[in-house]
Amino acid sequence: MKLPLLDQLEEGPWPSFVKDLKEQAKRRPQVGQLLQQLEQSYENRWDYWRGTAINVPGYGGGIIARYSDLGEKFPQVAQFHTIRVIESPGFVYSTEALRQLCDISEDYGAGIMQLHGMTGDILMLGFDNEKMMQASEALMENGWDLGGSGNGMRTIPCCIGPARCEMACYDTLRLTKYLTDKYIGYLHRPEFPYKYKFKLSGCGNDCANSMSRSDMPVIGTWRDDIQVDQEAVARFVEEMEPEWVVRNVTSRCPTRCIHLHGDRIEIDNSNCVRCMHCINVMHLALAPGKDRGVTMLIGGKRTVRSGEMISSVLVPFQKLESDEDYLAFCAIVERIWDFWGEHGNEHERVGEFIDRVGLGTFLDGVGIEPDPQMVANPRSNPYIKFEEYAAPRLEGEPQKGANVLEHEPDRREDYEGS
Amino acid sequence: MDAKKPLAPRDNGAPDYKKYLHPAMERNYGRWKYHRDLRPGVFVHESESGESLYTVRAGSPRMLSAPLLRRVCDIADKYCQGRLRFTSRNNIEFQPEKEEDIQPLMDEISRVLGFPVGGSGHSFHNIIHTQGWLHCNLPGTDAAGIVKALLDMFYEEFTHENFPQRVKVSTSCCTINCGGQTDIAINLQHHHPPVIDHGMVSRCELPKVISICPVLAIRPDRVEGHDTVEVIEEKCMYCGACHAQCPALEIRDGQTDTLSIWVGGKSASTRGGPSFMKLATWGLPNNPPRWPEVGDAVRRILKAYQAGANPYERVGEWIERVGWKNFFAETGFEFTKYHIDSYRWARTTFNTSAHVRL
Amino acid sequence: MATEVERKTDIGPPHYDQFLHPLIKENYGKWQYHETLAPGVLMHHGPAGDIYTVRVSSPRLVSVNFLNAIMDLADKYSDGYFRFTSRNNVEFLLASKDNIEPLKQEVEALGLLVGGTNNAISNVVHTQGWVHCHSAATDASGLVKSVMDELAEYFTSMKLPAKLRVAVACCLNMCGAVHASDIAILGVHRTPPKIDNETLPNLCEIPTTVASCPNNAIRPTSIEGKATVKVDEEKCMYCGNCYTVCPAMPLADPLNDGVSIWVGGKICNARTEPMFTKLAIPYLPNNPPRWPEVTSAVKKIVEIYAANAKPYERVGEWINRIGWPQFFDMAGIEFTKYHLDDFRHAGTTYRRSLHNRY
Amino acid sequence: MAIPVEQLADEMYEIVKESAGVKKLKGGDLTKAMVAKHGDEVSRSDVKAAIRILIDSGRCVYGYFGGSSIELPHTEAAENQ
Amino acid sequence: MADDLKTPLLDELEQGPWPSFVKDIKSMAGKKEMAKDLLRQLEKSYEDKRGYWKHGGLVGVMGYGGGVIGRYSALPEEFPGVSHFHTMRINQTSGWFYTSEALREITKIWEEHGSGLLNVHGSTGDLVLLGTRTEELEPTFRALTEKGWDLGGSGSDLRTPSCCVGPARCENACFDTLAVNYNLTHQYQDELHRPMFNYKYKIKISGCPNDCTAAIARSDMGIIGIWKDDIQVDSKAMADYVDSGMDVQGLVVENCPTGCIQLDGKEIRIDNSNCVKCMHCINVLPKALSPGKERGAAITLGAKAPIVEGALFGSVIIPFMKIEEPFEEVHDLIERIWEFWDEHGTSRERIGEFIERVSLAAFLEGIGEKPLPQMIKAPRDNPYVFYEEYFAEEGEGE
Repeated sequence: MKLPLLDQLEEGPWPSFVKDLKEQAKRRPQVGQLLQQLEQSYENRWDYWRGTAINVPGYGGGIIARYSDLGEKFPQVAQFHTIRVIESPGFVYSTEALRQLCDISEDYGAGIMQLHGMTGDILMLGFDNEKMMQASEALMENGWDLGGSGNGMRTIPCCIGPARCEMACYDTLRLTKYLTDKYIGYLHRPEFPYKYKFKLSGCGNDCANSMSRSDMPVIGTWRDDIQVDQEAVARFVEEMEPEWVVRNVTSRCPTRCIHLHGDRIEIDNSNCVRCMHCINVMHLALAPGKDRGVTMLIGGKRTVRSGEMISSVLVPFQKLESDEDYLAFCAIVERIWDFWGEHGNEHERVGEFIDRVGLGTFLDGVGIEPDPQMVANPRSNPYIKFEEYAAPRLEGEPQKGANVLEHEPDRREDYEGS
Repeated sequence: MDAKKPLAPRDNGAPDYKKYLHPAMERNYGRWKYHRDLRPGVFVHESESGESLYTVRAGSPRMLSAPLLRRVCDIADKYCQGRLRFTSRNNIEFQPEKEEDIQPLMDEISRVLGFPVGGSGHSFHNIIHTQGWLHCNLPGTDAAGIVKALLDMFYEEFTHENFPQRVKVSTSCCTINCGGQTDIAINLQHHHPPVIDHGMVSRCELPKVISICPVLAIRPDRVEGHDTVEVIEEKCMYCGACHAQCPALEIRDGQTDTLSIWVGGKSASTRGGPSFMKLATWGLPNNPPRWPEVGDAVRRILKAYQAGANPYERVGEWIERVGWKNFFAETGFEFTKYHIDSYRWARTTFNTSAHVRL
Repeated sequence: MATEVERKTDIGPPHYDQFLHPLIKENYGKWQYHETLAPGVLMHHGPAGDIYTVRVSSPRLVSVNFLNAIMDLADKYSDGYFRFTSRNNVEFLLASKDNIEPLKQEVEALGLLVGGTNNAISNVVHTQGWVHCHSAATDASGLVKSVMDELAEYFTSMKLPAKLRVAVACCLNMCGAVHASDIAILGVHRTPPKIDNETLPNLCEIPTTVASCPNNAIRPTSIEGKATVKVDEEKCMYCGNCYTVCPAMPLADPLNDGVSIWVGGKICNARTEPMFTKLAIPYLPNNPPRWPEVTSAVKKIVEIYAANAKPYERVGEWINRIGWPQFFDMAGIEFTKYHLDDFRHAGTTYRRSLHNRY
Repeated sequence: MAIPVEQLADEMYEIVKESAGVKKLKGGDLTKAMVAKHGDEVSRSDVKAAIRILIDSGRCVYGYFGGSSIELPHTEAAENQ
Repeated sequence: MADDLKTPLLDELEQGPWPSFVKDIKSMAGKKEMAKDLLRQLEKSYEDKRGYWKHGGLVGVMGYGGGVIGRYSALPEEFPGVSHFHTMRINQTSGWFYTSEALREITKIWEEHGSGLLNVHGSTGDLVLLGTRTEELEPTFRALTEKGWDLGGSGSDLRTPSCCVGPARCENACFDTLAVNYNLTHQYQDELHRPMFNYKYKIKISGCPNDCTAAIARSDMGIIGIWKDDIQVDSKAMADYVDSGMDVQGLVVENCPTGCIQLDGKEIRIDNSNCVKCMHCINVLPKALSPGKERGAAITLGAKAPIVEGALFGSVIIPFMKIEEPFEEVHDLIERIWEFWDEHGTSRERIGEFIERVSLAAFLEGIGEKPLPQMIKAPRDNPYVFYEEYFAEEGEGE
């Protein structure tokens, strides 16, 4: 096996996927052919994969099919599909579970995995049509499930949350499991205008990158005051010097609502925007408030078609503790899916849909009251379509004469009939 | 293995994470008080119960063979009660039981896996990346290879925390740009409209191909008696949306595709809100297997960032403060007309003030 | 039309040099600093001596009688030299400090106010309204008079946190400075144009009229064989552009026309970049001659601004600091869907961060 | 060879006459029409001079409904006699 | 007051501390039927809540296409005095300086030929003479030109340029705003009086970024003073401010948009490479700080009010240009802009909308300017770049 270009990637301190795959090629010959095809890509700067739809019966997603254009030359990778497996919330595993996945991956496929894919799934690479089915069966038998793809709800990734983070303002792992299980049908049987991604982060640090990469980010926040341990503040100020604290904590506050008075921190919580910076830097002394919940946002997406969008605020605060809270949360989600599902165009992400119909119309459609938290600022253009006055005109009077000046009332009747 | 019964949807849903939580995590779920960094890649979380949980973060290349993964499991069994966790940037997190285990664990990670420990705090974080030539059907460049080349170059920066703030990097192998908003992004850039294989177009649904184009540049056409499409070259902006819909519209071109570098993206609402990344430089050759030009460009950005940023400033926040004029001056990248936005909301990027650095 | 005098054209304005006070000519370009001695009284210090400015309100719409009175005072106290400001104030340019007080007394005897400097509400920039405009939804001079009667104390004092610029425009054309003022009062039409099918064919070119609509809401039609146009009410946003090109499509509707209030605009580059005004109150009744709803709304905004902003904070800067939710809360204004932008670049106004306040 | 300015004025007058009541022509429209007809033989300044002849002689007047135009003199609808 | 003039609603506006325009118009009502009928018609507007004016589209003075706004009453029989009520725009003097002698000439002419009512000044800057009849336009024009005054712009032409008080009475002026305003007005008399553009073109000139003429918001072309080198500091005056007990840290340092100022005892230190010339510190500490010595202007293009495509601020096209007699560099730039806009703009398209349509990059190429990072807030964030150059396959020629 000659791989002069790829061999160069075995050098260097960073772990080398080439080295790893070469080892694996000794056990699984298809991995050798995978490397040979990749070497050819490196030579020609050209890709040799074709994608198409292939599904497990009853499912509309979860399999990424790949056929090689060089199937004759490299028959072992002629079919080289990927299975998306729903990950464990928070990406936590036992070695026992992971070993099971390794076994299935090697028993049926190339024994290559990616932990994790962009959407959060576990990716298992290198199955042919037949083995793909068998592997799926083995996964499901052992309690694993396939992830989403296509125009459905996608697998939901979340941050580590309360499992190992003091900043988590709600149980991200629980919500991930709850939503995945509740809406598993929407995940497996795509019926939306386009994909719908949740990403869940426990606080504004947004470790799940939800703002720009999900249609519906759910981000932990709090309503009351930041918790301050003044003794810890004093220790921190003594250790770091007051000037350092002013330069790197208080003066970094986006709304300048935090002040250092001697060795005490004072916060004007009415102006705090939950940006997390002071808590991040002084996490020994500061912590999110106690009245915690989530902000639901909407509309983030990546570039394709209409350009980048970062999500915008939809529900500024929603409690997420009791079962009722969870149901209220889901009611909002379902109203969005109904409205977008009915009026969205094919291949139109929910953010693009909102841009097309207007946020005001969207709020009407999903039954949420406008709130100034939703905007960076109110409109600056004066072109407002006042409905209070348009409505009676449209419903009551005959439309054709409504905006015509009257000269002679009798003549107007003439063309009312035409 | 014979299928025992016909394959049917099971709707198993997500695995039960509770089974996989480290015992210390389970005991202290939602009761964490604070955390401390012990050294790059190693930190401890303190619980209200007084219990401590140590974490050792190791960089992985995302792509792992089953045997390698089993070796990962062996280590977790030995030190971490058989539990482990992954991060969204493809690091593996080991949770040793005792502080004394940290060093032997790190030694073993290095010896057995060859993985570095780091990628936390104010370091060069692991690069999230796409599939590239290894497994994607649309890419114009590789992903894993660029990542390997870059992280070799910035290995020191991964294992140390010497930047003013964390540096997150992503790569994307086509303009679909799967990589997300990061401090520095390396993306593929096409330079001309798609080339149409009229013989193959018939396999695609023409109305869908036409409607996918964001700038209405695709029109129905007839060639030699067959229904096909044509592309209006002046309107096309080489986004490749049609290529994903219909492979007969080939957007890729090994000769002309180049790489571009984008800076200043951020997802967190920390301090200033999230921001998009902006074009820094373009036209870098797609040069496997080591892409040295890309590495140089990233190095230039990081050098300027390291020298100019205040503590806690992300790349985008630093540029916001010193201004784009200084960014271009300090990196030496040329500012061209291609840096000026021409797409939706382009006007909102123009400088509508007399705030000018001269 | 035969006259002996040759008809002159294209002579341009007279040279400004002849209108400059001799002291100003000597100090031209050599000024060192200035001070505000009292509200409406400035001292500019130059090497050839100090010049004193007394700034006096005017209602902008004035008669020659008003000007004659001003000029008599100028002859008496400022050697016949004076100037106007872009906000329609009169400025007397005095060489002698001793003339300030007598001039102020005479000015006040005329019923005019001295002030409008520094942290004051300066004179209101406004349009013609019912006095002279064909497309007005409300009057301008009367609104200004009513509002400034309420706010006169802020003209004659300097007790605001920073300068405050008010502007009035009488329709959505937003003539004048309303789109970038601290507080703007804007006449609004809220119904589509009424089409005068009798005169339209004689007055207007149909294609020009159709093309004038930014939303493509106007379509050609014919009534009894006569070409005219019709308006798609759903699309019309009452901007009045069609009326500008076709007088047979008046928008005025006494029942529905009204007044809206906008806040937070800024032109000066000091500290923050220039900002557009944003919608505060979408509709208030059109209630001449005193517009009590408008004056009390404006006064309320001025008062909460005066009480809460920090020194040097303009209205827009203050709101940006405290956030729009708090502004609506403090001002007691209901936030409605009309506040959500749905025009060009609307998406850029959605709040795309976690920066919430509760 | 340059076209005499008077000739341009006459040609433009015909164009203004033809489009009366159909489309209001702007100075730029007339310039573009003359350039389309004569190519390099006319310059922008020639057209300007020709328009000035039309206006100063009273054969055409400036209108200003929705931006300025060059029209035949007529009584305007809004005028109160 | 005449008995036949009953204006109960307008009379309300004679009350209150602010000067009353109603009182002023009434003072003309005895002399002028026009003023009297103006009040009557206005009273009716106040009753009915609607205006009664018709827009004229044709009246003007011979040979000019701008400077007169035609206005007719919609109720000429009821209010014959304002049956015609045209406006004349008079080109104001640079910086709005007058002597009473010169202004008396105008008021005299206007009392003779018009209503005797004026706006000093209109939004564009002109001295606005309000209300006269068609037949009075030409005699008024002759009388005005006889005294050296000329009409301003209106319609699709160069609008009357206006400027701030500049070096005549301001220590912050970075160039001679009055001189360049006067020069441009005279240089482009033809463009001002004979509309040949796609739409209006407004020039406003401010001596520093305080922008007292609102150039950034209200002019198609803004010329705004700026400097290139360091802010000048008078350390003695600085120390005086600190000694006076002024909160320099809170009022000045913390308001700097880029945080480039630091107070060190009584000394102020400025990182001038990060200064964006916002003027705040100079405004607050006028005795201690002043603009640098290497002065000129930044040129912005494209501001407009919302009609039709939404409001735009001007954006920076030339970050720095020396503004010096005989202003040839300014002329050259203006003419390059006009030529490109003339050629490719569409009817009723302002320059800002034009730039947005063709893209800033194409516009810069069209007028022959190089892209600079000072022109933008940030480079593009979308990857849809229309690259013009790419590598061709070898052997296929260029």
